[in-house]
Amino acid sequence: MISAVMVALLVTMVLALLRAFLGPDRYNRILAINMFGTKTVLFVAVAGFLFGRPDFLDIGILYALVNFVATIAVLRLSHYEELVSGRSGGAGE
Amino acid sequence: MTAQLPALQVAIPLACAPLCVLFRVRFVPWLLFVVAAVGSLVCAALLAGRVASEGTVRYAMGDWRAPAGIEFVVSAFNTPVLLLVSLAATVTAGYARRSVAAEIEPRRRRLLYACLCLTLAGLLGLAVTGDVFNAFVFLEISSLATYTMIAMGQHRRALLAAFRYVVIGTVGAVFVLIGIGLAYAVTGTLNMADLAERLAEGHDNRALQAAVVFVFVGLAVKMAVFPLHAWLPGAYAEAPSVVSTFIAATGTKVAVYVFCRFAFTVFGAALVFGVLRIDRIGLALAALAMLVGSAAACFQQDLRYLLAWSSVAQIGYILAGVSLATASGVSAAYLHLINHAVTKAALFAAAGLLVMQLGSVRLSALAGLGRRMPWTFAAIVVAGLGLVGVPPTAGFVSKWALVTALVERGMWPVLVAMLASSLLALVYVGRIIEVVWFREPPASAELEPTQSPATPASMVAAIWFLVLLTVYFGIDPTFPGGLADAAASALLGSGGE
Amino acid sequence: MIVVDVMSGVLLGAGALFALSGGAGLLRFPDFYTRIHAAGVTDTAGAGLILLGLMLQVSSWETGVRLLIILLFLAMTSPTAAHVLAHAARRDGVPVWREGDERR
Amino acid sequence: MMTFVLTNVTLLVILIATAIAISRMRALYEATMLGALFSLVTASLFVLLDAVDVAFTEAAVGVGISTVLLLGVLALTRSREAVTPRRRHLPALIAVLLAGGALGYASQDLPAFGAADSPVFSHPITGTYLHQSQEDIGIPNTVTAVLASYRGLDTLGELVVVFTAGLAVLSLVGPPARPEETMPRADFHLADYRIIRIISGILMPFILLFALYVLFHGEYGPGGGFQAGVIFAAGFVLYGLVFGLDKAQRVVPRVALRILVSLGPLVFIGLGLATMLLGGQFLDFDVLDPNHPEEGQHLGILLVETAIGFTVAAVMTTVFFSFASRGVSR
Repeated sequence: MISAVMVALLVTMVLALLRAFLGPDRYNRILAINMFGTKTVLFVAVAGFLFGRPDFLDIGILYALVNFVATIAVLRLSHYEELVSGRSGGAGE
Repeated sequence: MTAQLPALQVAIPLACAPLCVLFRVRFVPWLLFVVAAVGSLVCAALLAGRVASEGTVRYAMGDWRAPAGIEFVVSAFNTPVLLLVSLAATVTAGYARRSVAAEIEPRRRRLLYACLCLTLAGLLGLAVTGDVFNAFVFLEISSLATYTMIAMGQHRRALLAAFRYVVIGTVGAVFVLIGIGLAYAVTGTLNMADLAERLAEGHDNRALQAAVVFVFVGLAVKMAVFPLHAWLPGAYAEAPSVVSTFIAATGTKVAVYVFCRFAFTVFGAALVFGVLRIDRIGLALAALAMLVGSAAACFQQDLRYLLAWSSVAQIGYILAGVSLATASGVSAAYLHLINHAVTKAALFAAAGLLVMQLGSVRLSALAGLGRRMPWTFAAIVVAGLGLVGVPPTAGFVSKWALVTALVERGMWPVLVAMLASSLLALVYVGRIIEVVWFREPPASAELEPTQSPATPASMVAAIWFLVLLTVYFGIDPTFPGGLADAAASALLGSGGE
Repeated sequence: MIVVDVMSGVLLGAGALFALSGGAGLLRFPDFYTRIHAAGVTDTAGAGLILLGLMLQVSSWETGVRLLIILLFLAMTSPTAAHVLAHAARRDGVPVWREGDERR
Repeated sequence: MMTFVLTNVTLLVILIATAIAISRMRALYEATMLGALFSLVTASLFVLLDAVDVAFTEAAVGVGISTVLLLGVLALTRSREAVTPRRRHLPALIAVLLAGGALGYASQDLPAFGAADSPVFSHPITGTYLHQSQEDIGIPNTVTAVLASYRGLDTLGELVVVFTAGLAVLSLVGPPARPEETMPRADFHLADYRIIRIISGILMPFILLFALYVLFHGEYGPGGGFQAGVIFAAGFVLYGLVFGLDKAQRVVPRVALRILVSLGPLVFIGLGLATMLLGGQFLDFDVLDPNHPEEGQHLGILLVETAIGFTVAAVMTTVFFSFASRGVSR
């Protein structure tokens, strides 16, 4: 069962990645990357179980934390930049 | 306490750096740099004495025996480098007080002194360490501090030069790291002596060959060998005068030493020069560097850019000596390394003094100033003749040694390039002399004598100390010559260490 | 013990399904707001179920505590991030999709 | 085994796809975010390689602090990459191909992945690190033993590198502005959002607690000074982002930062000099407790990790505050 969960997580990661590549705007990317991050947390937790290394879970905690800080930082700082250069949001590729 | 000297050599300047940042009193950071420089000079001198009497000195960091821990090795091949770097730092320290006060805004001064201490510590550590990864760490420290100092230059161009150096230098450092990683994968050790033992055979291992190439390409960036020299002119010319004086004397020179150390005592001459034929590439690049560097120097309009391009050529001379891989060649390279460091430091220091008094060292701005500032320009002329290699300057001695070494191996094309480059050097030094002594000062830009600030005695003393050292080494080359010969035989003689 | 294993298996399976549906929704939904719905709701549920499923199988309390911390962490940060994201997008004027609009 | 291979291959494909996407992207915010994603995947690969400490560092540094700092830089500059002239592509391409070719050439003779008879495994120091360290130093996490004691000098060097980087930012961007110099921005105040303010308030103590745990648990599990310092900094950065720079500076005053930045290297070097005065070699922690060398090692490692943690946290926070106050003051 745990292997199945792992596969499901990997597939979800790929799906999120596709959204991150496709965009089309900044918010979609942030959303996709945030989701990718949560999936990585789960992935590490599951991997720790699958390979019998529970100390991986410390890394899981760290990911969860850092992912949140990074998301807030993107939101906050990307907004600054918009003010400086005066462009409207969501400049995609 | 003498047993602790190798560690103190690096620990003193390293400890001074954070202290510089901590203290806000005006002269304390400078004083700390003086302490760092003089302290390391004392350590270097004592170590040189010990090496001369007892042979190689080893120091186990943390008391962990060599392959497990990091060891410092002081031997005949690195005492000249230690002496050179700490001497350059000491002279720079004397020069720095007035120069920094004139060029750097107060807020940044203690940061500059901290970076000087860090660069000093990094270069000394690079010279003294016996561990390849530790060498990388010290390379990073010195490079990072150097980038920072260059960015403190007076013009905005300094930022661009520093940025350029950061990008190129980081790629070089990464190459060194990749090479070290590959060598580790092949041997399982990072200790230089242990590596040499394990690399004595198996020269057809492709990972090992790639390791050699990566390390040397990375070091070539740090040495500013010809096609990878693009960072050097801007970095030397735009940096604050103290910084260009110090790094022109030490930066590339220590990189050359590390190159020798890797080539002869880690990978082994048999692999580097026998199997991979790095010597041919080295000689070809050296010849190109001599020609391109000197030719480019002839076309520069700014004294400091001229000097920087001449450094590119001089690195060519040193590389040629190393690439010969003979005792006389390596000895000549070491000798030229020492002599050129002293000469170029004197020139950059003099240029810094001019910048301080005139605001610019464009050749057009220097026209006809020879009679107004006879001492400064006399120093430039004597040191400039040292660059050309006119007797009785030190440049002549080392170039002669190099010529002898080249003739020994019959490397005529390189010899021709070297002579051509020396002629070009005569052209660019002649150009300075012509502008300064024989051209009329432009009427419009005439400075009133009262306008230029008084000449600080400490700076002049530092410049003339270096100039006189150049002349002294030219007349009596026994001291640097002895060091260079001992270094060459230590590198080539006892294979492993 | 079998009961616990079965429960854990069910929780893990459900969590995997939630995660997958969240991924599919993120890719297939027509605009940003619907996607944030897919991601936010299924993400939290998927993570929670998977972590609960794992927690039923733990052998030592240390592992259990760590899983609990991760669970609490995600339960707090994930909705917050989604909320702030939606709010910022709204302020920035990212348009809302209506029936019949083009997909974005 | 099947799952293991499948997982690795999938992650590798994701990694390559991300790298290509980053290199093709001109919008730099998006590129930075994908860079964070790249780090996440790399860290996951490190986890699968069982290099837990490396994964920890990669996650803390690559995903957390470097993303935040890059974003801070982008807020000060333009966020769209200029078009590189075509003539510059060719030399770059040649250089990349040469380097890649050399690596490919080298990989033919590298020992097989995980081979038990590879030089790294058969070299005696690997045995020393893995077994002898339990007697010499006696801490379960060998990585920490190597990092803080066997190769303590390298760690000192790396700490000095971090310190130098801090100096570089201070000299280029200037110190963080004083609280009274910053003007609060009227617009996007996250602090106005009750939810994020409360959540961040709840999280802050846990983040700092977790950082302390990582700092002092480094002898037993993954972690140590560098990672803990970065987590501390992430906490302060989060605080600054949500509550504004002025409030954050009240929590971590400029003076404290300035002292902490230099304190780490000083303590580390001072420790080395102290061991010399006690009659040992530089950084020989045995002499700290002559009767129980193992205890001395523990003490030394703890001091070293703490020194690292404080300085890394101070440098990262200073760097971020400097960037941020460039955007706010003026």
